[in-house]
Amino acid sequence: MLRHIAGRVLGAVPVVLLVALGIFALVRLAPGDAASTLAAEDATEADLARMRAQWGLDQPVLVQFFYFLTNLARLDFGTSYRYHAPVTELIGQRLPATIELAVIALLIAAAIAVPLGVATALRKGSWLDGLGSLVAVLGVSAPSFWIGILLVLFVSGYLNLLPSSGRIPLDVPLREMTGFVLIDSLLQGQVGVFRQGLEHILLPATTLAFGMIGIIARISRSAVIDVGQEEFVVTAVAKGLKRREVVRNHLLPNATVPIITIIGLELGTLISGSIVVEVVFSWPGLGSLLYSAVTSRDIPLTTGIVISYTFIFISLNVLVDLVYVLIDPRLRVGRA
Amino acid sequence: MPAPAMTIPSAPVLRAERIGKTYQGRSRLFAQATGVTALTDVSFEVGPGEILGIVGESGCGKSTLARIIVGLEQASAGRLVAGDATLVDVAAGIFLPPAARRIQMVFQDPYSSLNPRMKVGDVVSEGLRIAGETDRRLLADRVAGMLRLVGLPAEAASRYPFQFSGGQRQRIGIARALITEPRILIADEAVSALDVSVQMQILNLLLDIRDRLGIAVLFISHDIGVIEYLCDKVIVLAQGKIVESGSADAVISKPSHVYTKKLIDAVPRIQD
Amino acid sequence: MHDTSRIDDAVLEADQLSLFLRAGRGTELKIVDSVSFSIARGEFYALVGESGSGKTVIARSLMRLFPPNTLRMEGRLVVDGVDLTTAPASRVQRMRGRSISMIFQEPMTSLNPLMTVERQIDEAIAVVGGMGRRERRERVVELLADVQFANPGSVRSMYPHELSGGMRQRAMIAMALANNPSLLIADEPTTALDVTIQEEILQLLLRLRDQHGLSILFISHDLSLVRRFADRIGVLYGGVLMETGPAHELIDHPTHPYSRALIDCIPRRREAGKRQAGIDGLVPGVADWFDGCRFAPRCPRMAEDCRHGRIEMTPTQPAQVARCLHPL
Amino acid sequence: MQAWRFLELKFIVGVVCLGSIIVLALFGGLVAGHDPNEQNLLFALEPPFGPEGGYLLGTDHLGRDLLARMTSGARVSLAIAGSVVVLSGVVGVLVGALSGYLSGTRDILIQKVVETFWAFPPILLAIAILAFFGPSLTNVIIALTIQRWIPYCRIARAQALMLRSREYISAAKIMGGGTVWVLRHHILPNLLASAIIIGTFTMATAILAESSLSFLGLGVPPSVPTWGGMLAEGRSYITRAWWLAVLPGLGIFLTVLGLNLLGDWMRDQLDPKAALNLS
Repeated sequence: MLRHIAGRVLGAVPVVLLVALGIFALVRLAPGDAASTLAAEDATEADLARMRAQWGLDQPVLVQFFYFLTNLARLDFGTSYRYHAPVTELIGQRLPATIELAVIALLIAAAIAVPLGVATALRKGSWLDGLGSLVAVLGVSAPSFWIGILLVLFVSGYLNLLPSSGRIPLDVPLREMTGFVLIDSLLQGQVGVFRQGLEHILLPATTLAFGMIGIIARISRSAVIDVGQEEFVVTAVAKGLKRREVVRNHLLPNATVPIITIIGLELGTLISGSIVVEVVFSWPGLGSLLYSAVTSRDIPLTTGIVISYTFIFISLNVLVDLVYVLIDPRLRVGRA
Repeated sequence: MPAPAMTIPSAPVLRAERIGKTYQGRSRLFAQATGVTALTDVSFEVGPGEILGIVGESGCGKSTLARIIVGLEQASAGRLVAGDATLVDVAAGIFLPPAARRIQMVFQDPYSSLNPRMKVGDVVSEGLRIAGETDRRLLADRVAGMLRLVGLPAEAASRYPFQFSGGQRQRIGIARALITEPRILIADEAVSALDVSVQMQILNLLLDIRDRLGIAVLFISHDIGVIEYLCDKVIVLAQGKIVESGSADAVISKPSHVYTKKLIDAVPRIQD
Repeated sequence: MHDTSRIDDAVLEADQLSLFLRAGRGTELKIVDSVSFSIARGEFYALVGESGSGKTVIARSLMRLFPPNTLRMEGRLVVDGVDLTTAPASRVQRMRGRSISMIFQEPMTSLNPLMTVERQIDEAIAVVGGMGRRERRERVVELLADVQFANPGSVRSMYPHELSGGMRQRAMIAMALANNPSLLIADEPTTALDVTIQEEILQLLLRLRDQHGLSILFISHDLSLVRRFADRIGVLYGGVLMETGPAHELIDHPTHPYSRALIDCIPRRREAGKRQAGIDGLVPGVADWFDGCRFAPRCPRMAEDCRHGRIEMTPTQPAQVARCLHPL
Repeated sequence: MQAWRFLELKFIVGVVCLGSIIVLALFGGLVAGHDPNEQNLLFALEPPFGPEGGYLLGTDHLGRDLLARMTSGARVSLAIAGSVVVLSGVVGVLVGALSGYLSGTRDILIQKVVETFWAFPPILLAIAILAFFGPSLTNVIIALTIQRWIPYCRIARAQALMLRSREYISAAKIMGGGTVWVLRHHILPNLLASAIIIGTFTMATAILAESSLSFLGLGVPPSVPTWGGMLAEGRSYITRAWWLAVLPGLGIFLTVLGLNLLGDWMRDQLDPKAALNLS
């Protein structure tokens, strides 16, 4: 089991290096001199010279890549031109908001989609099944930013039920501890702020969850159906188990692996979806920071954010793989 | 009528000399690479028109042996000589490409052995087409001839494999193997997936073909009854080694090796 | 009906049993046609047939292992005094694992890969209830020892992938025996195994039969195998029971031309230059049944009257019955 | 019975959705009668079917004809997504088939590359490429293709891996068939069906991604109207002019829905197991 975990973690190392190489190549290959690309539009000659020295652009490519890697290892992505602050610091400030949004969205999506998928699989061919596949196909077909805009228009605009932007009202004082509004407010016993935080996160998280529900529900459904056709389910029925016991002890545990897989895959959708959703709802996270970095051609900040997102994504994928080990004894016990 | 080859001693069509196969284990992070030995010192001879049975339980190496003989896998030791041609000589680094060996194979699974998207005519003619034959008339003629040989109507050529039963599909597989005029036919569990009534038809077809073409057959099976019916000679494989060999009658009626005895005793046969 | 081999002490009794599978769009296919046979307490009965003969459908219908509303039964199928053709679903549910249990062809896929052997057997024991955790634990070990695991204590905590094919099948048998069923259905339980392991499993089944008075319904395609191990045999062809009788008598002196032809197909030692005859033609498909004897088109004894009407089971030997107008 | 109807329903609705967008792309410009970039501030924020100016679908905040802009959006989306599907399909299927069939070390190397491309969250790599290289039609197509060949590649590889142990491929090898022969005659024909199905779903995700990029201002240059760009521009006016929020989104939604339904339908048709599940 340890060997499996170690293998999986070490297996990610070449990918991390290749990804770093890819980003490095991207920055290098961008049109124009790398320094002028990296610099903001209003950078002076002195800025450019400082840039060249900082990134070692007068050195051979391999040396430059080495610098790039060491900077990366020290989590040093340079200084943002728009915010005149270290990129790492900016990312650190924004990361909790994004994580908070993603976690709530994933919880909403999984809480709706997995039961829906399982229920439709167990009642295959019923009206519930039809409704489920309708919800699934509608969910994956609507672009999240459109759903977001429509929700803003109806829920915030016409009905005036929930706020349409930000994490909490600007005038609410909340001492930052973890950076997570929902956790900080509870830690400080501010139930009102917690409620406001919840109200603010509800629309963006729902928007973000919307597209995932369809896919997770569909995969959960087919996972349960596939397991249902396995011979050991017939064995379980033949043993005299009740339908409920067969579902609980045999169907669901075996369907967990594909369901975890799809949720793992959906983490990517979650990250990329969050970029657009954050922009729509002015959510002060990494996504809206990326948006402003891109629109102001702030290359160090853009690079830093892209790297952060990618490494978070890679780590999450490794984590999902490790969950398999907990579920499946075939991975846990040595023999193949 | 017994096959003439059985009485006239002649040079073997195929001679295997001390064939060995070791699989290189993949070295892992925390484990030493260890090899797995699949075959050790396998030697035998097949004369023209002879049917040699290769018997053993799953994992004994009989399929690996077949794959080495046709060239799908490389032996790690030994020599393989067909007539005056050296097919494989590991020591000398000779590995003749499969097509040049003139050995063809009939497979176990009548379903996965035919490409479902190809018409039967194209399936049967594939060997000639790979060799570069493009003349449609000639290909059609040869296919029709082969189909007739295996007892299928010529119209079969324009239909798809799924339109045939398991036994008929095995006939198509035999036609495909024979169209390139091989000197040896290898049948790897070729009747194991068939119902008994169909199995006998295919066994008799193999006997007919042997009698008519004088081709040598290597027949791989776990079924002693089938071996006893079909084969002239037999070798018994256990854990990659030949534990017993000889004429089929002698080996099966008076097995001398413990393993052979156990194997034969375990197989219920109708006449005992 | 005229089943002379009918026994008073029958654990299973099928009388004119027909099985229909619903194929959707309101159509159904008759898979099994008026089959009658019975199995006595402690008897090893083998149903033999080629693919498409309906043998597996009969085995599975005993437990109604079909999706709801896909199987329809006609006639009578009585196990332990309960007629399964009319019994409500809840009654059948209560018979599974208690009166009847079952083992399958693929021991790998028949066990849940995520559960230890102990948990899977324990689950089967718990179906009946009334035993404490400790008691059930002891029972698991007892069952594993019963199927000849040398070291039940360690096998208990293993997962299916850690066992060999033969061991998995023995674990399946242990599970099937958990509640001392009267009938064990074995659906080609040795087909996926090597011959030496096959021998082992069959010897085990015979021993359990003798020890527990277990009745066994053994589904197989292998006549030579069942001749060696079964007490009585039923030969199925195209969903019809062609002949049934004591194993040795039936195989050494078959009275139905199909049984004869099937036995003649089994390859054996061949005199030089001679051939055994196969059966020409193909097994008829389920979708195109026809009147008269199903085997008639391939039968060497076929006469005009074989092509029409119903042919009933008639005694052909003291203990044998065959569905044939011109028996051997 | 019901399953059958549901299947046909998927097909019909899919064709209607996608067909209406194709009609819009082909003939929308003829009906509109205005240039998509022609501004007329007098008629700004005109509602659809409004009485003035003859704007069938209304106008935006600069008085530009929404129908003409929708037409342009449809053309851009379909053209980009179409190119992405074909490009990524060809690359993905060939690389995947080769990787799976060859297996061994070469397969492991190819899979490392695949894993690397896949290690980027979707869209993010596209955003990075467009941020560094600037938005243009070619760059958008490249940015969208760079990850989209991977699903084809994965499926093609998995199927090739499964197929390579098929006995008919062994037979071809024994008869002297080389890699090219086996790929052409035995592997690629068997991959075609799934490639078409993946292609349909890929086109759907490509359209979603393209519109997201346009929404973020990273799509084709702003002089070319796109659905995503229209939504971004109209965002500030939605409470006064709902059609600015609804129409472009509806365009994206109908296209993607149509593609997803057709993809589903095709999958059910070709996959006997899935079809069996329904009935």
